[in-house]
Amino acid sequence: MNEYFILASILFALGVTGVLMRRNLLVILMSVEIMLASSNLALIAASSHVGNLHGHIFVLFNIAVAAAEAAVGLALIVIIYKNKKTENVDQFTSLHG
Amino acid sequence: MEHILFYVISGLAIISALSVILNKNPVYSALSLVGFLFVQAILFVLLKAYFIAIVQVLVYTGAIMVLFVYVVMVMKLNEELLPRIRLRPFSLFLAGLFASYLFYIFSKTPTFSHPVLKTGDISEIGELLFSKYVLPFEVISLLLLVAMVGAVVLNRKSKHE
Amino acid sequence: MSSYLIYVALLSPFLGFLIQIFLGGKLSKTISGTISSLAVFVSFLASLFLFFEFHNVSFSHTLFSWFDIGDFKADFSVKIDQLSLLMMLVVTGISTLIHIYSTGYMHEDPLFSRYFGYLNLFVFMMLTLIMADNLLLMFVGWEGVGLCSYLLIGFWFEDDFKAFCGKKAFIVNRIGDAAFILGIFLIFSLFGTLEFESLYTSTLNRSPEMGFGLLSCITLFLFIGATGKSAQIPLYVWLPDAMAGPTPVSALIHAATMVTAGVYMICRLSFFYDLTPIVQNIIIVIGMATAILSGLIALTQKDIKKVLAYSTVSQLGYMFVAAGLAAYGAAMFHLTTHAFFKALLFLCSGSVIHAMNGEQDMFKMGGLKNVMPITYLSFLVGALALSGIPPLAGFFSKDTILAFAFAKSPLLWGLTAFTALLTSFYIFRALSLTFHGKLGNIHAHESPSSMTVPLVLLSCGTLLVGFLGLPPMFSHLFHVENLFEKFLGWESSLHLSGQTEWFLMGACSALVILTAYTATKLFSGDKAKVTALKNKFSKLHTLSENKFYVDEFYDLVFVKTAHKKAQFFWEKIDIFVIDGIVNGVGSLGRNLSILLSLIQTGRVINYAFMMFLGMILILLYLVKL
Amino acid sequence: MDLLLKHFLSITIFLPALFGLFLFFIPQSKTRFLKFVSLNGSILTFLMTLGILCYFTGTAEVQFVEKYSWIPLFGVSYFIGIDGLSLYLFILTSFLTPLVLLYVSPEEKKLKPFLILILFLETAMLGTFAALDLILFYIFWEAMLIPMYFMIGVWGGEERLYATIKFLLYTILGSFLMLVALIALVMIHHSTTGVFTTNLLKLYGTPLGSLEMWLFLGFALAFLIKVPLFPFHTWLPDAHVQAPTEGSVILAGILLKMGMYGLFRFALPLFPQASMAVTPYVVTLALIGIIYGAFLAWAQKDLKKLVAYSSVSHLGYAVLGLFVLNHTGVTGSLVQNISHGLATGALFFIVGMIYKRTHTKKIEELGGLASSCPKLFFFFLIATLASIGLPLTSGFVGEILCLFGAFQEYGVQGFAWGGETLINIRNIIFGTVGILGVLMGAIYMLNMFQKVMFGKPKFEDLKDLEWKEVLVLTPLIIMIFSIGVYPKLLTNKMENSIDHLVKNVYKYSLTTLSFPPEALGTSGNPESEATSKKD
Repeated sequence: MNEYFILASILFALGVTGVLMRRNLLVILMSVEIMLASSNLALIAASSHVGNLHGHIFVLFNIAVAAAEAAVGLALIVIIYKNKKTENVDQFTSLHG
Repeated sequence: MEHILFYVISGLAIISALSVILNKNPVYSALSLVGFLFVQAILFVLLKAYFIAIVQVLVYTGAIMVLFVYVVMVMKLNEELLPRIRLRPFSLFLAGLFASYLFYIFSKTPTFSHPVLKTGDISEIGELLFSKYVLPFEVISLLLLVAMVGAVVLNRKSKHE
Repeated sequence: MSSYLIYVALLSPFLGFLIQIFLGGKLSKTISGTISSLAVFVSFLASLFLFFEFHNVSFSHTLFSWFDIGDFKADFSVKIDQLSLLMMLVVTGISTLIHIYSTGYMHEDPLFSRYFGYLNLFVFMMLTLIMADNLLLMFVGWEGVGLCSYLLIGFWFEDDFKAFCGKKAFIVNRIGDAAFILGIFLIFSLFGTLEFESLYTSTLNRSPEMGFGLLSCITLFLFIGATGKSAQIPLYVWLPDAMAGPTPVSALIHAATMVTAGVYMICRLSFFYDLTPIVQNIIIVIGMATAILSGLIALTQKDIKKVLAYSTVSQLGYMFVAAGLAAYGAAMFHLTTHAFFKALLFLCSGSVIHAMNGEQDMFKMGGLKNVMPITYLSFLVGALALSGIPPLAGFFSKDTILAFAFAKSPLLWGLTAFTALLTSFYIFRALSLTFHGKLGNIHAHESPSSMTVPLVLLSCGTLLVGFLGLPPMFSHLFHVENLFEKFLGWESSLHLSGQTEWFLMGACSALVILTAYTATKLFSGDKAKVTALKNKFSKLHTLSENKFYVDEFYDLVFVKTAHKKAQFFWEKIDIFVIDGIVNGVGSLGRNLSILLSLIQTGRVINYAFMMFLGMILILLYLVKL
Repeated sequence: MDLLLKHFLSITIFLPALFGLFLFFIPQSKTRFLKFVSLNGSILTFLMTLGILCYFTGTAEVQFVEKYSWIPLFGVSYFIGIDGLSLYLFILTSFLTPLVLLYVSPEEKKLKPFLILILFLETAMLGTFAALDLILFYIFWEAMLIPMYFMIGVWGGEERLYATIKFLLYTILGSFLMLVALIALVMIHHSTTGVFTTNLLKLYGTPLGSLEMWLFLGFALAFLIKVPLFPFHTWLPDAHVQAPTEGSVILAGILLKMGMYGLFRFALPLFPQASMAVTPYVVTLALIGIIYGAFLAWAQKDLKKLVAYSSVSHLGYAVLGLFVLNHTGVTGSLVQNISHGLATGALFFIVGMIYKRTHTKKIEELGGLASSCPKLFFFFLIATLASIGLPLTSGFVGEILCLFGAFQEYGVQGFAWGGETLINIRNIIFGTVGILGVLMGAIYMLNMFQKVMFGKPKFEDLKDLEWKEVLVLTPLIIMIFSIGVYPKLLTNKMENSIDHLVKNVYKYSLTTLSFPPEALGTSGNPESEATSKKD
């Protein structure tokens, strides 16, 4: 069953790559969703391995968190876009020390 | 049979994930994400997690993705596309590090001698959810509420504008 | 009964002070002045009763317990003995007259009641000083009179210079006070008590100190305190400036009472001074130097009050010489007579100044003899007494001191006699310049009776008080006892043959009279002669006129240097070093944070990168491969 | 009623805060009512402290004790009580606060929060003086900072930000060191006895070995910064100059006393050996501080700064008196504390009043105030004289006792000098330096007084003090004279506690002791007290 874990790792790494490489905020958020989803996969796989349903429960929670995250994240993106007229993350430097 | 199915499906998953991160146009990215999530649902089915698979399709693909596409539309990004990718050697290296590290960890994880594929029975899940996990369940529902309110408040037109 | 009298004597001036301060504004000037004068007069009467009741006993009376902390005890208690009774009589008696005089002198002043309040407070403090049973309480009075002199000298505070003089007096006094309290500390650590009686008993079986030991240290510190209060070298500089105050104040504080505190203190602690011959010699030297120096300065002063001020310093020098010679009786006697005639002289000068509408320069006066006969005669009596012309008060007291000086060494006698000549010269110079010569174009008039009556009374006192303390040969001659010394209980330890003494006295008196005559002649008549004389000794004259530049020297050496130090401490050490370190620590943190903030590029991707890096590290730690 | 008596001290401490809470519900616009309520609250507190004074018996025991377990795991308890060391500082706090509140002008900007802050500050200060549990003390101690921080930071002068941060950083640096030392102390106590406790009385006499010096330094630094001792004093002038008058009065009048109180209560009795060992150094610093503060005060051009530096000088005496560690010196130190609170409080009030009339604090720009303001003149004069330690004012009592203590401590044994009598050179140094400070005091204060009050009037139509301002100053002046004329007013009830403190410090410093010791306060044996007092 290790294949599932390897797949989850690959998908997670792809998500990381997306977060780090893309400039579009929306795509970054999507990459985050990929990472979350890949962790879901790993959880289900592990749960099936062990033979109980706790992993399923976690996945359910995870999906709920993802939904919440998407809602708030998208709302923030809309605001940022409204204010800055761009969604290129390289142009958001107001946190510069 | 199952093995072949798994490899095909996982190949599809990787391709769709790659398509998400490589597509120039966010709309295509979003659509690829839909595909990715569908493929993942199939993987869940392979793991006999039927309920989760359905939830995945309903919540993720149905609700979240619609939100994404909707936002993309609102922002009218189609005209001016941002440069797709800036090569960041460090980022690639980091992602590779992550992947190899996770491989390593999983390779060290002891495989179970008698893997029992347990069916994700909906009644059992329900029982667990409302007995042992009732508090997190309630907290999660609260979280969703807060997220909803937060999203609304964030995009509300303020009085001063 | 007797203890009530003590309270009355001590507290009635204080009561007067309270009335003046709290109700002064609401009372009319007449009532206000009367209350104050009455308060002091009551105190005088009480002292008189006490005198008749206790002139041959000595006791102390505790008013209330003051300090009682651990081993450290000092009560608020008064000592009644011959010495304090004498001083009480002198102080309250002369103060009463000066109060009465002031009602006339200060009549036009808007702060009339405040003035009398200060005067009463002064008398109260002086009485505290005199009646104190222990050194700490004495110190209360000691500082208290300093405070009052500060307030009274700077009474006309709208004039910057006068306010400055007040401050100067207080601060110079405080230097002496500081030494005084240091002496008290030493006494306490040596004897464990501050009461005069127990101090006296604990010194009984001590032999005089040969070297300069702890006891000498103590007496020297106390003496430095005395030089501050009694205006001796090196701390005399405040007294001439103190003439900035109203003239009755000069009379009260700087002639009759406060400045004598030092002499009184030495007499009170004579048992200490008897044990420290070195310090006694120091006292003689300083007293003598002060007497001569201030006598020289007084020769050329133009301001009538300045002349009297330096004369006071000079006379105080005499008293210290006497005290240093262990002739405490003589010192106290001179103190008493001096209180009378110096108060008289000051009040006369006040009367003159009053008549001249505030003019103090003697060279602008002249010929007031006929306009103000009472003042003139009183001044004459005072001048004669001061010069020591027989048979006035000054003659007897000064002569006693001269005799003691001769017994010590003929050189000392020579110096004291020389000072006597100086005295007679400058006082008759002042007399002539003020009262003789031609009347200028001024509308002078005799002062009101409230001022002249005290003058007359003081003149009578000056005439009579000398007979209280006749030197031995006179008392043999007239078969009258030396009441003064008998009263104080100090036996005269003088052993001079009658002939020597007669000779010395005669020589000195003759010289003094001659000098007085010369001075009168010189300054009454043609001013040209004076100018010629002045030109002849122009350098000396300038030196003397500028008071030997002592003030300037002090200012340069002590005040300016110290103030520069203060500036240096503030600007260099406090702001630069200490605050520099403090701010340096602050800015170090700030710079460090600026350095660290370079990592904060503000780009989300960088933050994400860091986050992932961190995650890997955490995983590495958690999994521990 | 029973409840009231049982919790008398607690009620006294928290009464001002209660009134502060009440103020929250009064609308901002009703300024007079706000003032009325806050003033009454603080006066009520004062009356209650007077009750404490009346029922306080002059023994060395801690009285009005209240003790409730709070965090049992670490032995932390709500433990308060009053003894002779804290009694008068406690009363001073409740005495000054009504005056401060009376002084507050109803036209003050943001009046309501200002009054609330003062009331809360009073609770914190009272609590600090009453706390007998280390953690409780620490909480009150830190709680004081917050109102003070806002008071300077919001109502302060132009450079208030710098001053506030400096004040806060200095103080917090000290308190954190103290916290570390405090925890270490509790841990060490735990390791020797197996009991977790933060009860001060039980911690007295804990054998600390080589760590004692470090712990002492941790505690002492916090307190000495607060005093402030040279060279930790530079926050004081800035804080004073920038603080509003009310803040300055509280700062000088009470907050600085906290430092001294901390030394009395914690640093010395907890670490007797260490405190004996550092005595020469601290005394040297105190002597430097006396002279240095006086010199600096002389160089100042700003009235408030001058008074602030004079505080450095005056509290140098208090530190000197405390660290000579004998009865006279320690008493002098306490009296000097209180006297400084009264005199400097009065001086700051007066500076505030002058500023209100002339809108300047620069000495150069002032002059001739005595002509138009006779009442101001008298009050200022008396406060100045108390500050320079004239006899019959409280300042004299404090300074003289501190110096006498210093003289007594080293006795007259020592090496020979000159003749047959022996003398210790240290006495001479103490005396000379101390006396020089007194002398300098006269110079800078009178210099300032002359420039401000005397000379030609530079201002026209100055109003003399109003009745309200007279009412603020009169109690201070009365107290200054009362203490000066009759010092036993203070010393009677503190005598036994001080005796106990001195004896304990000596006892523990000389012997390494067994556990548990008979510490200060409740565990002391009354009979042995009585016999040991007069020996």
